[in-house]
Amino acid sequence: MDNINFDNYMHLEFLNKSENESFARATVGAFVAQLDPTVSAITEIKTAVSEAVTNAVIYAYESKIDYIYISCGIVGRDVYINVEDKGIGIPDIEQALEPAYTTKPESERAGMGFTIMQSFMDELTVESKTGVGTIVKMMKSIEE
Amino acid sequence: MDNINFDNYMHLEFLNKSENESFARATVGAFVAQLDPTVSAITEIKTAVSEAVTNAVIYAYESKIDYIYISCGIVGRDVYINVEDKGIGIPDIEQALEPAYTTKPESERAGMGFTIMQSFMDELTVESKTGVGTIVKMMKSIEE
Amino acid sequence: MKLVYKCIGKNMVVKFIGEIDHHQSKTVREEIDSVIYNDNIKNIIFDFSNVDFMDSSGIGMILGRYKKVEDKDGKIFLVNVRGNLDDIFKISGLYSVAQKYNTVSEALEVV
Amino acid sequence: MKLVYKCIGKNMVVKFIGEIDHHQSKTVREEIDSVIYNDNIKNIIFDFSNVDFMDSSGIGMILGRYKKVEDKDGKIFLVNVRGNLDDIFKISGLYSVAQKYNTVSEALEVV
Ligand SMILES: Nc1ncnc2c1ncn2[C@@H]1O[C@H](COP(=O)(O)OP(=O)(O)O)[C@@H](O)[C@H]1O
Ligand SMILES: Nc1ncnc2c1ncn2[C@@H]1O[C@H](COP(=O)(O)OP(=O)(O)O)[C@@H](O)[C@H]1O
Repeated sequence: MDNINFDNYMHLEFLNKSENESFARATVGAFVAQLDPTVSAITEIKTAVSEAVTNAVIYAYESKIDYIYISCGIVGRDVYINVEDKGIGIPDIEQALEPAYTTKPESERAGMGFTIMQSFMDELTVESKTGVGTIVKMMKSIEE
Repeated sequence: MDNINFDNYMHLEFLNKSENESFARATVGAFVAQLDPTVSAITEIKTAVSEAVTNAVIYAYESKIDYIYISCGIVGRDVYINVEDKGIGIPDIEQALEPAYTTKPESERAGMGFTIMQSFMDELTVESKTGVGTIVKMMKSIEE
Repeated sequence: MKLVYKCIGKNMVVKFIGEIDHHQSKTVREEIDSVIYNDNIKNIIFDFSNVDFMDSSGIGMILGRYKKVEDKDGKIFLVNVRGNLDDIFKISGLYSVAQKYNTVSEALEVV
Repeated sequence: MKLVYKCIGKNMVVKFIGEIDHHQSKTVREEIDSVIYNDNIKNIIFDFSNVDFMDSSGIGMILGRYKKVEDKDGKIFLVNVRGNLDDIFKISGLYSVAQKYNTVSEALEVV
């Protein structure tokens, strides 16, 4: 994330442990709080971050311990959030974005992660390369 | 911070803006919460982090916009926290650690930052080099 | 996250306290499933009044329990569903297999 | 962080609501100082009952106000000081220039 034009910016790295899912969304929530958003807007952002981070925890590194990266930049009232891993990548992004598509139904995944990210954020882009990793880029404008 | 032996680990980078002081201590607080510490222990850690981060905001970069770095590792019930900047450094660390010593009395600094960090944490080490930067290393053991 | 439940005949009322995410849902589902099995539960009423946060892991968890009771014509009821949770249930189409009621007692009247 | 105050003669009662840190203390001290100046305040009672967090920036802020009223023999009172704040006040030696009372009314009795 090119941070040169942001009013404020933070970057977070943490291990891909499931107990860090709540930590990650709380951190983004605390950072975004400076815009004094509604509880509903904060909850939507935390939910979207939770979805992206949970995917990185579950899918990116299989059983390997490795890092997940979050960048968050604020410009005006726009919040840009990238959730990144250097894991196995997504072979077919279009298919992954489809509602109810999941590769882990046996772990009770609903396949709704990307659908929720798209509903709760204003913009979503997924960049991924097999064997290299995945970046989920999201943007949400916070109302005055 | 060598993270190879930690049970859990996170690293945070953010701009040296005073509005990030509350964000930084909240983030460390949220990370340490996984050990289920007492409210009092969490408050002591958040206070120590706030002192170190505030110093980096005020002293490290003068009026330049730049980054502050926090690393936090947990091993067993020990919490290791490093607060780092690549700023002007501290010429005389021993003097800086003295209670009531401050180079900015005109900004109503009380010179009690390091004293409070020392009181609230179990260990404190300061590494600093003029023109290179400062690392404040702290450790606190969380009671069961 | 904690889980409080009571069984009334073949009906189980499950109240979540805290955050429902991927990390938490693992233990939650094991706890519920052992009750479904041991008490031969048919209908489940999920009470969300004390849920501070939920993401799509909650959807998977609810659908998983639905599959456990589906064979015996069991039903899933969702009560005290507030704003953001209601959005997630709508987006994920959960209301096609589970019914929303305002309170636990309203749900217990129709089971 | 918000600040609520009332003046009773030459005494100012200042209640903080929220977190007192370096970022917040800048605006707080300007607000208090303008009241000290305009209402010719002598004694200040700081009420900490609604302070969620404070670090040493709070010490600097209190000492700064002490210096404003010191010349006219003014005093600083600290009320509703809970655990962690009490530790910070002790460590920093603040009680040598400011007095601790349990409540605002107790402090008002001695001013
Ligand atoms: N970070 C990632 N790395 C690798 N694969 C991923 C990643 N994120 C998502 N995927 C793939 O995309 C699919 C759809 O994701 P999603 O819509 O969030 O549903 P779910 O998380 O319930 O599986 C996943 O099942 C997985 O195969
Ligand atoms: N990160 C830093 N970079 C440069 N100088 C620092 C840094 N941290 C502390 N100092 C120096 O050490 C002194 C003492 O710090 P401290 O005990 O925290 O008191 P205070 O913050 O009130 O000045 C400061 O006044 C400053 O000169």
